[in-house]
Amino acid sequence: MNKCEIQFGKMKWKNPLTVASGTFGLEYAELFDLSLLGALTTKTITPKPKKGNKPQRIVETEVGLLNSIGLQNPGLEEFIKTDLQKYQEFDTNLIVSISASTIDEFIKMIERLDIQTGIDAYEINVSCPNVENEGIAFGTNEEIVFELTRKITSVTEKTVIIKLTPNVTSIENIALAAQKGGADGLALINTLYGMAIDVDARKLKLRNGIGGYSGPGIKPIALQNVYRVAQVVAIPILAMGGISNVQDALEFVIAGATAVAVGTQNFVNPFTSIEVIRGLEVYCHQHSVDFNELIGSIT
Amino acid sequence: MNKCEIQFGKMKWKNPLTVASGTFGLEYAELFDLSLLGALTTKTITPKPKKGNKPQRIVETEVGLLNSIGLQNPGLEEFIKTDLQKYQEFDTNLIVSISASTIDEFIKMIERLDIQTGIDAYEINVSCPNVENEGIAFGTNEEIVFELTRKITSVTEKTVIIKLTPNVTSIENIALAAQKGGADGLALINTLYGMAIDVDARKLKLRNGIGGYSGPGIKPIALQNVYRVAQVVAIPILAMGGISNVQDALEFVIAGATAVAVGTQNFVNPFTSIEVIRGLEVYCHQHSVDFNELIGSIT
Amino acid sequence: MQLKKLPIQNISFLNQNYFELSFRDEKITELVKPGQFFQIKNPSKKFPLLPRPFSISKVEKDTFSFLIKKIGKVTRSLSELVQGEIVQLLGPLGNGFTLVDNKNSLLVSGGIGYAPMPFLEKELHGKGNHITSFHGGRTGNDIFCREVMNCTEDGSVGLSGFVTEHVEKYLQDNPVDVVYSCGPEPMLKVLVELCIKNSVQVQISMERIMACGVGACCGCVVSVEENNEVVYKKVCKDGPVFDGAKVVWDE
Amino acid sequence: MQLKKLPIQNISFLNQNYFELSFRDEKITELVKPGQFFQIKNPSKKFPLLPRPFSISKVEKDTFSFLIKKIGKVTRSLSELVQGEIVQLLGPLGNGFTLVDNKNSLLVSGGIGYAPMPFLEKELHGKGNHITSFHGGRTGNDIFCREVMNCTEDGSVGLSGFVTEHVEKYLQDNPVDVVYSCGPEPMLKVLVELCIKNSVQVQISMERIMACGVGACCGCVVSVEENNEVVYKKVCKDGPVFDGAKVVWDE
Ligand SMILES: Cc1cc2nc3c(=O)[nH]c(=O)nc-3n(C[C@H](O)[C@H](O)[C@H](O)COP(=O)(O)OP(=O)(O)OC[C@H]3O[C@@H](n4cnc5c(N)ncnc54)[C@H](O)[C@@H]3O)c2cc1C
Ligand SMILES: Cc1cc2nc3c(=O)[nH]c(=O)nc-3n(C[C@H](O)[C@H](O)[C@H](O)COP(=O)(O)OP(=O)(O)OC[C@H]3O[C@@H](n4cnc5c(N)ncnc54)[C@H](O)[C@@H]3O)c2cc1C
Ligand SMILES: Cc1cc2nc3c(=O)[nH]c(=O)nc-3n(C[C@H](O)[C@H](O)[C@H](O)COP(=O)(O)O)c2cc1C
Ligand SMILES: Cc1cc2nc3c(=O)[nH]c(=O)nc-3n(C[C@H](O)[C@H](O)[C@H](O)COP(=O)(O)O)c2cc1C
Ligand code: FES
Ligand code: FES
Repeated sequence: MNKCEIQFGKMKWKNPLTVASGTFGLEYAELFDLSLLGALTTKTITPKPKKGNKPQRIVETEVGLLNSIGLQNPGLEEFIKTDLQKYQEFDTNLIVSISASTIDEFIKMIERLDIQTGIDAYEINVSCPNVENEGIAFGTNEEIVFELTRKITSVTEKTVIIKLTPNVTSIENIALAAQKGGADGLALINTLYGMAIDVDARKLKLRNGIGGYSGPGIKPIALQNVYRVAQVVAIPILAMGGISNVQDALEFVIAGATAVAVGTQNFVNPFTSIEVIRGLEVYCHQHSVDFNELIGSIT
Repeated sequence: MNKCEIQFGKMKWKNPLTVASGTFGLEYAELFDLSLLGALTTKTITPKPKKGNKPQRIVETEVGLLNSIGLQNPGLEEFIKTDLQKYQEFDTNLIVSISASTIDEFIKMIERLDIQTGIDAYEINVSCPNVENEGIAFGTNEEIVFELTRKITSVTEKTVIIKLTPNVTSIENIALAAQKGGADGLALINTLYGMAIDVDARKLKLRNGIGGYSGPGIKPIALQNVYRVAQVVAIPILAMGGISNVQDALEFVIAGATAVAVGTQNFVNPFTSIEVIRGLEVYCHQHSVDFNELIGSIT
Repeated sequence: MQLKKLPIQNISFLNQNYFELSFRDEKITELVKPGQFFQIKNPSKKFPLLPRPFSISKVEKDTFSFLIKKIGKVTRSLSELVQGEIVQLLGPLGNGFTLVDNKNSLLVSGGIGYAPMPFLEKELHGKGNHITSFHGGRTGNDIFCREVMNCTEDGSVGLSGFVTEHVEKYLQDNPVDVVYSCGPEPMLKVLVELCIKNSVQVQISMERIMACGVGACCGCVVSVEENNEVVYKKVCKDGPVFDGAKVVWDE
Repeated sequence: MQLKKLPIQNISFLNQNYFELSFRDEKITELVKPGQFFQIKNPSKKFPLLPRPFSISKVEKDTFSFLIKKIGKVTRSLSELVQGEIVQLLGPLGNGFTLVDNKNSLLVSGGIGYAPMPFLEKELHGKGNHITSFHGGRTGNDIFCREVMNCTEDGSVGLSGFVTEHVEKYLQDNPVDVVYSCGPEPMLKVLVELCIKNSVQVQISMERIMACGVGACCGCVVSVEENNEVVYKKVCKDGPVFDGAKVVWDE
């Protein structure tokens, strides 16, 4: 059986599957061996601990999920002390997702993380829709993305992945700015802005009003973003957005993604990523195609 | 029973329902009296006839629809000669949707239409994702939207509605530009960019690759756009995007829409708009609220 | 055209792949013409969103029925319905076949393209035509009726080989004024060529993915020659039946 | 925690609003503690996407069951399942109640908050506690068991009025070491105040909309006092059972 190994930036992955930041945790190690994944991606870590947004933080819509978690996390130091130790136990790549308010803070985080062991890549979250004055401002501005990427890649040898927001006029321009800044890869898409209203109470369902929309409803949009970006960049793409099964994953790969991440679907069935790995192997076998030939094979 | 009359720009509507441009036609007059609607909206007309895009033009996705019709239409003169006559038979407002490649062409169209009878408003489609170098370029640029709106509103006395694309970084800025240009109202949203792939054939499902995504999957995104725009503009909003029933319509009204349009759902059940009218009346009655108080009543 | 919610009068299975759905409605049976279709939706399932087009297969008094092949989500979900369940029907839609009087008519169908044939045959019969029917299937599972000239690719039932091979011979030896056909596009293409060669008029029923089904969305176009120009025609409204000689096949 | 796909062993209806779902699995019945819950999903329906949390209501040998109230899409769709159909269960999840030994325990539930009580009662009993149970409902339809002190708001069954009114009297007259409770938040709030006034320890099971159910998404937080600070705790992982005195109620 075809093994679907890939190269992603400076990393070798045993298979092209990871989990989307913020949708997966070490808790799932009780269910299966996390080493089975091509990579693990942490939830986004910030320099200082973050309480996150006030509840209600989660709303299910007809065909997807809205969240406004607000990057609740224990902060960099606590992450290094506790979770990072545990992540190191797994025999796979570790992608640490980080976010900060200034370029300087980003660099400081990278410097602090770079002296730890067991980290293979950074995913730079410049696209979280749920944090004011942080992240999203970066992700919508080409010059800042270029500048940030350039500075980060000049201080670390590790794989640097820039995670993009779809909430922009031209995702190609942002992608090109990241590539120009030296990014080793791109992750897309983060959530779309979305909202839901309780019509009887005439209230916003999320406390924050607007949240991040994920799940099956965003898949055609995510696919289109991946396809468009793949047409213009030469660096690998880690694709996500509504992937629920192997068919979805294949669409993204054929559109140009080197690797894929399962997000919201982890909440529905935590084994999805494992099932997708197996499904990709079967597809490659049945279609007598090498996984790497499949990438961007759209005609 | 509460009658839900509204004022939209210079128009009085007997109820806040219309149909989304391109998703409805005179064919449906066989099913019910089109005068029951608050307004009728034509499919987008261009100066010259347009053949439209090559098929495949339509793909159903898991929770929505992708189209790349490419504004197929008979052109302005043929529209005036045939369809306009027929539209005039109905005792309701008529919104003529138009698109063109240059500001000049837009103005010429308005001048030509302005001497016809039976037209109550123009919907300026600066947001069709399926036509190259037309429409979408306008809709993503504040200055052009301002300029276009200013020129159009200076040549006509009729209600001018600018239809916005959600495929931008800041829809508020475009909305404000239209308002500053003198627009009487805004229509949002047009479709999102979307895509689907046949994984067995490894082919784009739409001949054009990328199409416009509509239907239930885009509702949370549309609602969020309407809410954000309603926070910053003073002119009325005609909302659309995934409206399938009265609950959906209510979300948009409570978020700030004065009127709503049913689009893709017409294909599923052509009576939807009529059912929504009735549903809004029932809601207002049961909640002892005047429809106009409901608009933007979110807390 | 009307939008109706009708209870299923009967659902019966021809074999694993094909089933017949019938409904009762006098107004509709009065209106319909052979070759017309309905947009059918199971209103209890929101997704897939779109209704699907199906040709009227049989009309008897106030009862009309569809012959449906299970190929995907909607056809499978329709096949699981039971008598009495409510189905949404929009129609009749489309132009239908143009019926001739007192002529030699040849009916050619392939696979599920057989669906409109029984109704067409009945109406042509009523107009005094002399009718010959050919039907092609891959295997015996795709054969619906013993009274027509059946051909199977695997030779298991009736004549062996493609239906068009047998039609070719028939056209050489028999007088035919008009050919009516419905089936897969490759079959239609070959058939149209045969008819052109033999100078026989041919009406073909085309298939396209549809959204509205009524002519409103421009989603279902085919290229057709008109006044020496190639124009897009809507299968749902201008068709589904076209003059075969005028259809410009997609690249 | 485990992810299981189990056939429904039995589904039975208490009345129009409530039903019981039971499954058989030895490993699970060995693992579970009172107050823990499972994330349950009907895998044959894609939407609604998310599984829903339900408390373990009863455990008997290798059989465990849930008591479910029909209130929305998922609970309605679960109620339509039949014996033998497959359900996806993720669990056991959450901390569960902390069980005391040989004490005077008071169980207080409201509405569907009764669900975890039978299992809790059984286990407390096994630890030699003296147990008194109060349960409140709006009407007789919300009463599940005759052996507890039932209160209904409409007075149709048992004591009349809010359950907390009767608990208040009980606390005045009887020695209680610990209160265990599950029910609507307004009830919990009043009960916690009563317990604080009477210096009785109170463990309450909280409800929040959940996505992951395991602690991965941070979607289900409540405000809880910890070291004189108000922090967010996850209902799914740090709860659902919290020290009532520490919970900071939402504005
Ligand atoms: C005018 C017309 C008459 C037809 N009459 C019959 C009939 O009498 N009996 C019968 O069994 N079939 C008939 N068909 C075909 C039938 O519509 C398709 O088999 C059906 O839509 C498949 O739906 P599905 O969800 O089961 O398959 P899907 O899983 O959706 O798709 C399978 C294939 O069906 C076709 N298809 C999908 N969606 C549509 C759509 N909205 N409109 C048209 N085709 C689509 C596509 O080619 C697709 O590849 C007719 C089609 C047309 C256009
Ligand atoms: C720890 C815990 C244990 C529970 N135990 C039981 C039990 O034993 N029996 C029982 O009948 N109910 C129990 N519930 C409540 C049960 O989860 C909800 O009734 C159920 O989610 C409603 O789903 P629905 O689709 O039918 O309703 P919906 O139509 O989705 O919503 C109705 C209401 O249910 C709540 N709800 C919706 N989604 C979720 C979600 N993902 N997580 C939590 N709540 C949600 C919301 O308050 C919503 O307003 C428990 C909840 C929690 C958090
Ligand atoms: C509950 C939740 C929390 C998330 N947290 C983060 C996060 O911390 N950092 C990040 O980059 N993306 C975060 N995301 C976005 C996902 O990583 C992913 O980009 C998005 O959900 C689209 O994929 P999906 O549709 O498969 O979920 C979060 C998404 C959800 C649903
Ligand atoms: C088949 C189709 C054709 C459309 N054609 C037009 C058009 O000609 N002009 C226009 O402004 N919008 C057009 N739209 C966009 C709709 O008017 C509407 O903005 C969009 O579909 C979102 O609403 P919905 O989700 O309810 O369909 C079209 C949409 C569809 C699905
Ligand atoms: S399906 Fe809409 S025009 Fe034919
Ligand atoms: S539901 Fe995800 S952390 Fe509790």
